[in-house]
Amino acid sequence: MKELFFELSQSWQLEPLEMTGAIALWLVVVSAIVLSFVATFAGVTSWVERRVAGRMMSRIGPNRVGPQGFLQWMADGLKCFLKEDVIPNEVDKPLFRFAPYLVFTGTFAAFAALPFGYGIVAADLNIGIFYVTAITALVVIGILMAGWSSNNKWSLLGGVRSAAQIVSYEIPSGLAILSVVVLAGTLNLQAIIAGQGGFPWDWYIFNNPFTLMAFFIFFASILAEGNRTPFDLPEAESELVAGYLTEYSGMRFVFFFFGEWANLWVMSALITTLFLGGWQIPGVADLAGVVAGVQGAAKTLWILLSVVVFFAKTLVLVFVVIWIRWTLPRLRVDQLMVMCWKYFVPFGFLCMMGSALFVLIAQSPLGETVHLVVRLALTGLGGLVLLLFVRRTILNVRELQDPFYFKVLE
Amino acid sequence: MSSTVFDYFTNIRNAFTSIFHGLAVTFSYLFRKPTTIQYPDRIDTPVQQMLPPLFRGILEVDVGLCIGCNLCEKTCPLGCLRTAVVRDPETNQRYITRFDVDISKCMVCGLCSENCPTGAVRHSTEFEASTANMVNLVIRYVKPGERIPVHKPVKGEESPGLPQNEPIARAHKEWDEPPPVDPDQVRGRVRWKNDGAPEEEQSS
Amino acid sequence: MTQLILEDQHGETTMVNMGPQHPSTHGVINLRLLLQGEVIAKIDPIVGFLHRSIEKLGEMTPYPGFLPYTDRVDYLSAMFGNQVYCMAVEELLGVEVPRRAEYLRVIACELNRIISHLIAVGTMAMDLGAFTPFLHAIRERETVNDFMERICGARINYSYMRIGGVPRDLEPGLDKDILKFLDRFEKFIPEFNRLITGNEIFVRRLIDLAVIPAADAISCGLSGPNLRSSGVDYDLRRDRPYSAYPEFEFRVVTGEGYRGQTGDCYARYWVRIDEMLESAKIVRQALLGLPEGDVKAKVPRKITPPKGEVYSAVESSRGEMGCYLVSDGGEQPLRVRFRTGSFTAMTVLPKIVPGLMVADLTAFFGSLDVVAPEIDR
Amino acid sequence: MYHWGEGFAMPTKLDWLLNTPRKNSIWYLLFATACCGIELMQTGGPRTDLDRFGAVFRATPRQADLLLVAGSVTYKMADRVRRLYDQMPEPKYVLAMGSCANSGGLFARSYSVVKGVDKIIPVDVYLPGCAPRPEALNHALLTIQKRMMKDKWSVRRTTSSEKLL
Repeated sequence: MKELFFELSQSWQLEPLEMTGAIALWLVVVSAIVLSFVATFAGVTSWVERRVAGRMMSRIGPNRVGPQGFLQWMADGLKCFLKEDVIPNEVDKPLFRFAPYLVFTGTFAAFAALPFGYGIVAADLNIGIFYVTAITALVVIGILMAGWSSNNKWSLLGGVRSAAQIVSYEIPSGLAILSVVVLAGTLNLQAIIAGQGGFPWDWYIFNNPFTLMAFFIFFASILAEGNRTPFDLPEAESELVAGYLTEYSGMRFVFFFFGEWANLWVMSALITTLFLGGWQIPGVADLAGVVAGVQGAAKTLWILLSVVVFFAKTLVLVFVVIWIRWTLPRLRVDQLMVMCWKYFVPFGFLCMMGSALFVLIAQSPLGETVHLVVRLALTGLGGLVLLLFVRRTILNVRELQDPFYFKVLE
Repeated sequence: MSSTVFDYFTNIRNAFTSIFHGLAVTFSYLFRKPTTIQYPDRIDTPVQQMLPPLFRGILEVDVGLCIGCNLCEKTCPLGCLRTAVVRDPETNQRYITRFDVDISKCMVCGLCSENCPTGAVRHSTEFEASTANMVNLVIRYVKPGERIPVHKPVKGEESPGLPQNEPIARAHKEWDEPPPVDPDQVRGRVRWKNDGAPEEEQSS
Repeated sequence: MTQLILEDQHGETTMVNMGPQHPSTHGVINLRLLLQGEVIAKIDPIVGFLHRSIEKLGEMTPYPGFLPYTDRVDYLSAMFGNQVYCMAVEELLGVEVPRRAEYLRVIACELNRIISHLIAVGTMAMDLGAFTPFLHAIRERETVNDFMERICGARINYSYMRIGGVPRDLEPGLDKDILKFLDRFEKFIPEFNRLITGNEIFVRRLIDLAVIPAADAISCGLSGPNLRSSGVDYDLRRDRPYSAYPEFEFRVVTGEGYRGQTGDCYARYWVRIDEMLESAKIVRQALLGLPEGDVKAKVPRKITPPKGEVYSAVESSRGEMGCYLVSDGGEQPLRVRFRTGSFTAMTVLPKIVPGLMVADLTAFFGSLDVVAPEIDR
Repeated sequence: MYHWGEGFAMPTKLDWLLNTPRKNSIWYLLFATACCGIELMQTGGPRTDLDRFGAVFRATPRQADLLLVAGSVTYKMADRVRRLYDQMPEPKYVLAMGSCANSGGLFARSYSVVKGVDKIIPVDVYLPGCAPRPEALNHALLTIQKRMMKDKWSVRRTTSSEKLL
């Protein structure tokens, strides 16, 4: 994308000053695209979340605004923009005003490095994963700011909890990322995806037992970093009224929510990239080669297909995160720390070293075969768990209610 | 949390199995019918007709059946019913001149309808009465100035009574309808006990 | 308040008002907390935000007219308020309640116990952050509410019982529907357990938390599920039999420390889950063995009990609910007084809570299952 | 107060545009004083799903549009209710749910209960019943929606103290 743009600008033979302007324009265009994507995605996800949550509670969820309530997010957003912007007297006003934007920026900037498909990435950084983890850490500053400046004890407790939680969980998530990086040998997100294949046994999640473990650790820690249940302590509704959001109303509150739902995408996209094969299409061993080999419409189609695959995987993960949120209770704050330091960090180290060991094993004479067996066995295990799950679900449906009823839209 | 190494690993196992079961339960609800009754518009029969006839909704009065015994007013612990009966000195016929029910006070306990000898006072299954004006919550079954002769039950004959589950005249009006000017009201609420003795003779 | 501020000399503690508007105080109760970080150093429960002077109103209202007020003493288990008041007046009057009426009362009460406990376990899950179990509990509750509507015509404030019995018989076909529901309910509880009770996070949040030893429970005057979960085997339905309870077989559930200690929050939770199943058993027995006969004894319309005083007590879903009545021979009681389980449960807070965290407090408060009007009346 | 002339189509369109999102996303404050609070919970529950109309509960008054006074308000509680109302951002609406909130209801003779919450805060919609069914609350929500649609953007809503004094 970027190369294309610069080729164009060179063909126009722009002056240096004009070139600067063109670059600025390029930045504006790209951020507008990403921003509109983020806004729409965040809104639609909020609708999806409410509908899914509704069905899990055997109710329906919003279905009055637009077809099936699809425009609910617009109503919510518009209403919040029209609300009075309350800034209480006693708050630290500059910080109070600034915090929502910081939270939003932290999540929003991460989108720059996310790979949406083969070659579809705003900035193909060679330290992509490092950049993403670093920039999302901005969120914690925003939340701490919000909690402190609100001049409300519940807010402060929420902010401090959030800081403790996010900073601690950076460690296991970093360790889990490292165990993948050891396998891929690079920090570039595109290259990490390129190191995997299209089929489940080619993904890094089933690469070896340690990456499987790392997957769970990463999933849990990134949930904690995104303040999602069971780790939504900073905004725990039943304990700290609304945590750091207690004093926020109207537009500023919406910005926090934008950030939260956009973060849902960042989380899921990262997991897809690192563990679930990213945009790799099943059956296509070398997408780069295929794309390089064709021209014109075929090339576009291949790239589009990769985007579709990536989106599909990410959306499944988004669903899983929503599903977990509406199932589990939340942890206590000390249990959260215990879980991090006593369970995740040791296992994270184990994962990193284990996958390093596995790289060595795979390079040994018999390694290729052993690796294949391990990968297939792990994939089989995953399939077995899925089968058991389906069985359990069917039993549940049969036990309490006789007819099997499936209608997504009500 | 845990004291031994065994506990440590048991915790991990328990966490996985219990979360597995929990997720299976919530997931299975995606394949079940929601229990929501889409109340105002997307249902086949109105909710009022789905309710059991016993349901204690808003009080309704068939003034034609009222024998003017004033028992309902006396039974009500709150005084949310207000009746007045006058006697025509010439014909000796008694007339009901006032039968008001303040449903903003009513606690739907069913004591009045139980004590009513003819079934003139009863609970309907109607419940839609939300309104913007407090005045609309006072239902006047006898219009001011109207005189309705009391009912004289015939022995051995059952009182006709209102048909079951028939919605009463809605107490609800449009929210912004201007309140009727009535000196009887203080801040939009009908004053009850302290408004001095009414001119009509009380039958008691 | 002044006292709390005096203690906070070094600025190491924070005073926080939890309530009266707080999602997990179960009504309007103000808990004034002194926090050291997240740990509670001191708790000062402030009640009276819902003091509606029910007892005073009782002295101003004729005997039958006071019945609707007894619903509002504990709105989650209104049947017990009705029953304890009716029992007191009946004892004053010396009226014998027909056996069928007693059975109907038991059915209504036990159904009420089920839905009250459903709210208790549901809100407890909600206090711990799980919202879905709460709505599943509400869904089952709606079914029972429908039955209540068919039994007495109301959903929460039933005003079902009358002095001398119940006003009407069961609607035909209702008993079959209730039995059908009980079958379903006995399958629902295992599902509910799979969803939340067995969840490791839920268990870890609750076990060994806020243990109330049996001695403390007795000295604080706890009763009902809160007392039984501390291991004290005491149930008015069995130990001081009233109504038709001696004719039914049921187990008095006591806390056994299912995974932690006896008397912890998890035990209190489990006692309620088990009690729901026991109540279902009682309802089933009562429906199957419903005797024939009248449902209301002959009682004069104007009730003027002779001079005297009486105390009656029932095992409500929140512990012993008692009604003390003094009559001076008039149409209105001279004194009405209610003894409720929630009020005594509040007295245990200052003893147990210091040292817990804020998140634990919501769990502990949820496990006590208090209801604001029962505290304040 | 300025009124647009007749035949000028813009205000109604604009009003519609501004009021439609408002009416379709009523966030109510999770605040239950007494018995009606249980029916409020049940209304949010599976049977009568308020979420269908975009109404969800918020725990903090700062994010709420609708104050549902569910149950009796005592004198001790009165200034808290008032404060909660003041903390809500405009435009805000109040629904008095149940007899106690309407007029004191069965506790009207009591020495400690406010005889109707409209003595403390301005009430937009009254809902009778003790306690009202969930469907009745749903109906009240629709009444509030109707009321919202009649708001004019050019006319400031009468706030709290103006209406009372």
